[in-house]
Amino acid sequence: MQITNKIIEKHGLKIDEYKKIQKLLKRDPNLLELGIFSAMWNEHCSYKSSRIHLKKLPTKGKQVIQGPGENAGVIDIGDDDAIIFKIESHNHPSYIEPYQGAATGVGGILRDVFTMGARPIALLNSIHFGAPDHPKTKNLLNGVVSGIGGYGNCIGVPTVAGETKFNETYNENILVNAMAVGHAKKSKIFYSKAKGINKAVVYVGSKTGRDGIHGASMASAEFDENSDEKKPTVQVGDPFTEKLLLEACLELMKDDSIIAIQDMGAAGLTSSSVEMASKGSLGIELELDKVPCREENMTPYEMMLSESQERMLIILEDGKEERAKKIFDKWDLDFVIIGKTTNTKNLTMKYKNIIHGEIPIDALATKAPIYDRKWIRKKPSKCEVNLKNLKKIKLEEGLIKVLSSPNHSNKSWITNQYDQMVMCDTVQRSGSDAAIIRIHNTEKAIAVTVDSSANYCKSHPISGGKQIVCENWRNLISVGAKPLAITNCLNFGNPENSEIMGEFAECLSGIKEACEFLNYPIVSGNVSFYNGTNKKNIFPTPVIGGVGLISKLKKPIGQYFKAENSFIIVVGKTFGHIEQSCFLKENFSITDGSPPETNLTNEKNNGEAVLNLINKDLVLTAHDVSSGGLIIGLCEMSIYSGVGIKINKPKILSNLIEYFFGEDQGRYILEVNTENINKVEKILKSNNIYYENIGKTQSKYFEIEGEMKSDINELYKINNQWYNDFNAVTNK
Amino acid sequence: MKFSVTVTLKKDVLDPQGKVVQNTLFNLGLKNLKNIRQGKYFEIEINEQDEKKAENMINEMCQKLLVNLIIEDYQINKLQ
Amino acid sequence: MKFSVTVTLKKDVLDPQGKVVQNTLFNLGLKNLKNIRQGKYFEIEINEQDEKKAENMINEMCQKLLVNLIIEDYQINKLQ
Amino acid sequence: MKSSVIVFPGSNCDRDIAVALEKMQFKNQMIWHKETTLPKSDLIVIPGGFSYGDYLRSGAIAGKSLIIDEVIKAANDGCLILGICNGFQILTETGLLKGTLLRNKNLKFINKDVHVKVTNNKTKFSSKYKINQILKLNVAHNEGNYFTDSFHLETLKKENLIAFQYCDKFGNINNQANPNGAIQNIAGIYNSKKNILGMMPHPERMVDKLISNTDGINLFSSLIN
Ligand SMILES: Nc1ncnc2c1ncn2[C@@H]1O[C@H](COP(=O)(O)OP(=O)(O)O)[C@@H](O)[C@H]1O
Ligand SMILES: [Mg+2]
Repeated sequence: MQITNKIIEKHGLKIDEYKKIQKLLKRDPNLLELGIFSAMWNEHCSYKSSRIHLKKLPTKGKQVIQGPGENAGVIDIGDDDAIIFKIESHNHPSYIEPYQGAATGVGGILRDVFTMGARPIALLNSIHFGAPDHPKTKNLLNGVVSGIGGYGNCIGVPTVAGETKFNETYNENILVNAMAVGHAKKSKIFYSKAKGINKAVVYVGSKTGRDGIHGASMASAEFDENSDEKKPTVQVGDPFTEKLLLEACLELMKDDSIIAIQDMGAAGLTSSSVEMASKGSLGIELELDKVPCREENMTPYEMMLSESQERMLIILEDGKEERAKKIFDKWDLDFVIIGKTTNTKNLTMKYKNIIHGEIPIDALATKAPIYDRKWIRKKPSKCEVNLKNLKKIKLEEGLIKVLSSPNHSNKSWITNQYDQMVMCDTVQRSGSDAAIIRIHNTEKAIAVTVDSSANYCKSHPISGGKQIVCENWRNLISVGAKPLAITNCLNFGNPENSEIMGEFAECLSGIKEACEFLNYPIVSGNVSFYNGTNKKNIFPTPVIGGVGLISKLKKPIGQYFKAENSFIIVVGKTFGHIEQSCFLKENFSITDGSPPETNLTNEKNNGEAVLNLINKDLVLTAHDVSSGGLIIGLCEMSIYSGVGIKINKPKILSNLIEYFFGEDQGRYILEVNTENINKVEKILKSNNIYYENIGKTQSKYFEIEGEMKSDINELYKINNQWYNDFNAVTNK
Repeated sequence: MKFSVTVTLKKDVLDPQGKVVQNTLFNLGLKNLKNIRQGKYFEIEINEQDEKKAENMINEMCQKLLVNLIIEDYQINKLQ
Repeated sequence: MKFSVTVTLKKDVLDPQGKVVQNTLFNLGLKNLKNIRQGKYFEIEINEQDEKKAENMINEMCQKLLVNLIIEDYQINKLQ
Repeated sequence: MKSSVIVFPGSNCDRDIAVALEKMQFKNQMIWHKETTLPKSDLIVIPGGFSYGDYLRSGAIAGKSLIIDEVIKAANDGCLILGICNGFQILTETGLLKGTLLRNKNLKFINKDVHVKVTNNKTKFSSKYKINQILKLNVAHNEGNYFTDSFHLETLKKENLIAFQYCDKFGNINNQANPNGAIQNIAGIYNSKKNILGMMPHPERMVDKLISNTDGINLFSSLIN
C-alpha cells in the first residue's frame, strides 16, 4: 500500500516526522510499521513535548526505590515494605463514553501497580467537569462516578479519596485522573527490563479485540467536529477478568519465574514489547498468529495496535512455562507464548512465518522525536477588587453562598457509591484531609490524597504549581502522616500553543521548587496534553497525588471537632489574600487576580510543628485551611461533628471578609483541650511558629462574635442540598 | 400501543457478561454453543393510537435514555 | 442456528430498574408513556441443524442458567 | 470451631472474613470453588464480592459451581451456613434461601454504615445479641433490595425468620432508614431450620475498633458457643 500524506496525517504524524521515519528505516515503512511508529511517537507514549521539562523534576531521595521510568514509582516505608503508586489520565475516553472511559482508566492504573508486584490497596481519583448547568455535565458526572465505582468495587480495591470540581473550562473536555496505590515486599518488586536472549515472551489475560485501536493517538489530539468518527475506539472494562489477572500475576510472582513484566496499556502489544526490549537493549520477535484474538480475521496491524484491556506481557525464565501456565489455567486466563527475545535489537513481527514488519527498537524508543517547544511567560493577572463592595456582604451570606456551591457541597453522594471498606484496612475513609490505609497485618499505615488548583495555576502557574504540592503535603500532615513522595498527572491544553507550553513549563518549575524544598520527590506520573476543543484549551490542571507514612497507627484524629469547650488554634499567619478566592468567585463571579503566594519556609516549619503536635497526642482534631479560607475550614470541622464554635473578633485584620475568606497558605486549624493548651502553645512558641488562639468550641451554634450565629444543622442542610437539586432540575 | 426494544452491543465491542455466560454454559455441558451475546430488553406501552407517531416516540426514548448509542445498537418491534 | 431469548421479570415482581427508567422518561417529557419494564436479551448461536433439538438445547440453557425461574419468565425465538 | 470460606473467582471479601474468623478463634480453611469435597466444618461462609463479576445476575453463576452441591448437602445435614452480601445472593440463587435480591431502588451502588435491628436473637448466629439491639454495620452492594412473594413474607414473619431489619439510629424501621428498598426493611433472613443466614451487611467489617466498630463480633461469638 502506498503511504500517502493523508494516511500519514490520519496516523497523527507530521510530514517531518514521517521523513525522520524514512531516515531511521532507510526505506519507506509499510502500513503496519507506520501504525507502530504512530503509536510510539505520539505525545501520550513518547512525551515528546514534555520530556525536557520533566527531566528537571526532583525524583530522588532516601525514600525512593524507583522513580519515574517504570510502570509506577516505588518508595520505601521501612521494614521490608514498599509502596508502589501512580496516577494516570483517561480524559478523552471518558468524555466519549463516561462509564467505560472512567472504568478502563481505573483498570489501567491498577495494572500499572500490580505489574510491579504490588497488591493494590487503595484507589483515588481527581475528576473535573464543566459547569453544572452545561447540558452534558450531569450525564458525564454520573457516568464517570459509576464507572470509577463499578471497576473498583468489583475488583475489590477500596476507593478512598479524591476530588470533584466544576468549572466551565472543562465543558468540552472533562478530566478523569485515577490513582492506584499498592503494597509490595521490597525484595519482591518486578520491573519491565528484559534480560537474556531466546526467553519466552508470554501473553496473558483477555483476548485481543478491535477495541481502542489508536487510543493513544486519540489522547494526543484535540477534539474536533470529526471526533465522532473515532467512536469505535471505545473500550469496555472487564473488572472481573482484571481481578483474575491480578490474582494470577501475584500468584506467579511468589517465585522467581518472571524476568520482566509489563502491562499492555496505551498502544497495547506495541508499547509493551518495545518498552521491555528497549530497557534491556534487546530485540523481540513476535509471532502474531499466536495472539489470542476475540474476533475473526484480525490483521497484524489490528493486533499490534489494539488497546483491549486486561492484558499483560511477561518474559519468563527458562523452564518455568509449565508451572506458570498452570496458574493462569486455574484462573481461566489465556497464557500463550507469542514470541521470544532476540539479540537483533529489532521489533520483528511475523505472521504465518512471514515477516510483516521489522523496526529497530531504538527508532521507536530512544530516537523518537523530542521537541523543545516554544513557550512564553504568563503575564500577571490584575484584579481590581473593590474592598468597599466586599464590606456590603454579610459574613453569613458569603458563607452560605460558598457552602451551597457545587464545588464546596458535600460529596457523599459520590463517595457512597464507592466501596471504601473492602479489604478492611481503611482506617480513615474519605471526608478527611487524607485517607488512611493500614498496611495489612502491621501497625503501619499510609495516608493518601490528591489535589489540584486549576484557578491558581491559570492565573499564576509558578505559584499555582508550588501551591498544589504544598496543599497536598499539608493534607497528609493534617492526618498525622509524614509526607514521603508524590505522583503527578499534568493535564494541559495544546502544547503547540506557546502560551499553553508556557503554563506547562511554569507550573513545573513551581512544582519542582516546592518538591525540592520539602524533600517530596516525584516518583511517577503522566502527562495529558491536547485537552481542549477547537482552540479552546482547559485551564492548566496539574494534579498531585501524595503518599505519607504513619509508623505507629492510632485511631485517626480526623477533621471533626470532638468536644465542647476546646481551644481553637490557627497555625500560620492570616494575611487575608482574597484574590482568586472562592469567596470572590461564588459571590461576585470575580475570577481574575493572582493566587496567594506560598512561603516554603513557613510551610515546612508549620507542617513539621503540627505533625509533631499530632504525634505527641496533643491535639484532638486537625484540618488544613485551603479553598474557602478559615471560615470554610471551621465550618467543615463543625457541621459534621455536631460540635459548634464561638470565634472571637479577630485582632489582626479589620476586614472580616479578608480575614475569614482569605486563602493564605500554610495554615492549619487545631482543636486542643484545656489540659494540653499550655504545652501546645509552648511548643509552637519555642519553634517560632506563628499561631492565633481564635476561640472555643461550644454546643450546636456556629458563632462569630458580634457577626453571626447559625444553627449548625441548618448549615449542614445547606451543604448537602446541591446534589439533590441538581438531579431534580436536570432530570426535566 | 405496545412495543419491544432490544438493545445489543455493537459488533467488536467487548461483551464481558456474554463471555462469562458462554464459559459457564459450556462448563455445564452445553458444548454445542457457538456464541452468545447479552443485551437489554424493554417492553414499552404508550398512550398513542397513531402507529407512526408511537414509533417516533419509542425511537426518541431509545435515543435519549435507553440506548448508549456509542456502544449499542437497538431495534424496535411492535408487539401484537 | 441462531435464537433469541428474552427474559422478563414476572408480573408481580418489583422492577426497580423499569421504574426508574419510567420516571426518568416521564421527566424528559415523554408523558404518553404508560408502562415500561426492563428485561434481558440474549442472542445465541449453536452448532445444531435440527430445529427441534436446537430449541430443546436453548430451553435447557434457560432453565439451567439464563433464567431465574422464581422471578423471571422467558421466551425463545428463532432468528432468520 | 472449624470454618470453611468458599472462594469464587471474583470473591473479594474472602480475606476479610477469614481475618475476622481467625480473630474469633475459628480454625479456618479457604476452599476454592473448583473443589469437589468440603472438609468437615461447623460453619461454611460464602463471602461477599463480585463472584463472576456479578454478570448475568449477581450470584447466579456461582450458584452453579461444583462446590455448591457440597454446600447444599452440608446445609441439609444441618451445618451452619452464612452468606454475606454476594454470599446472600448466591444462597438465594441456589434456593437455600427464598426470595431474591434486586437492584437497589436508586440503581446506584451503596457503601455506607447503616443501622440494623436484631429481629431474632434466638438462633445460633445471634444469641449473643439482645433482642431489638441496634447495630451499626457497613453495607456495600448494588443488589441488596430483598424481595419475596407475599406468601413467603408471611412465613418469614410467622416463623420468626427475619434476622435483621434496617432501622434508624433510634431503632425505627421506616422508609428513610431503608438504604435499598428491601421489602419490610429486611437486611437478613434465615431458612426454616435456622441453620442458614443470609445478610447484606458485612459483619466482618465490624470487628476492629481501629477500622470501624465491633458490632459484628457477637455474630461470630454467638457461633462459637
Ligand atoms: N508528569 C510526570 N512526572 C513524572 N514522571 C512521569 C510523568 N509523566 C510520565 N512519567 C513517567 O513516564 C513513564 C511512562 O509513563 P506512561 O507512558 O504513562 O506509562 P504507561 O505505559 O502506563 O502508559 C512512567 O514511568 C511515568 O511514571
Ligand atoms: Mg504501564
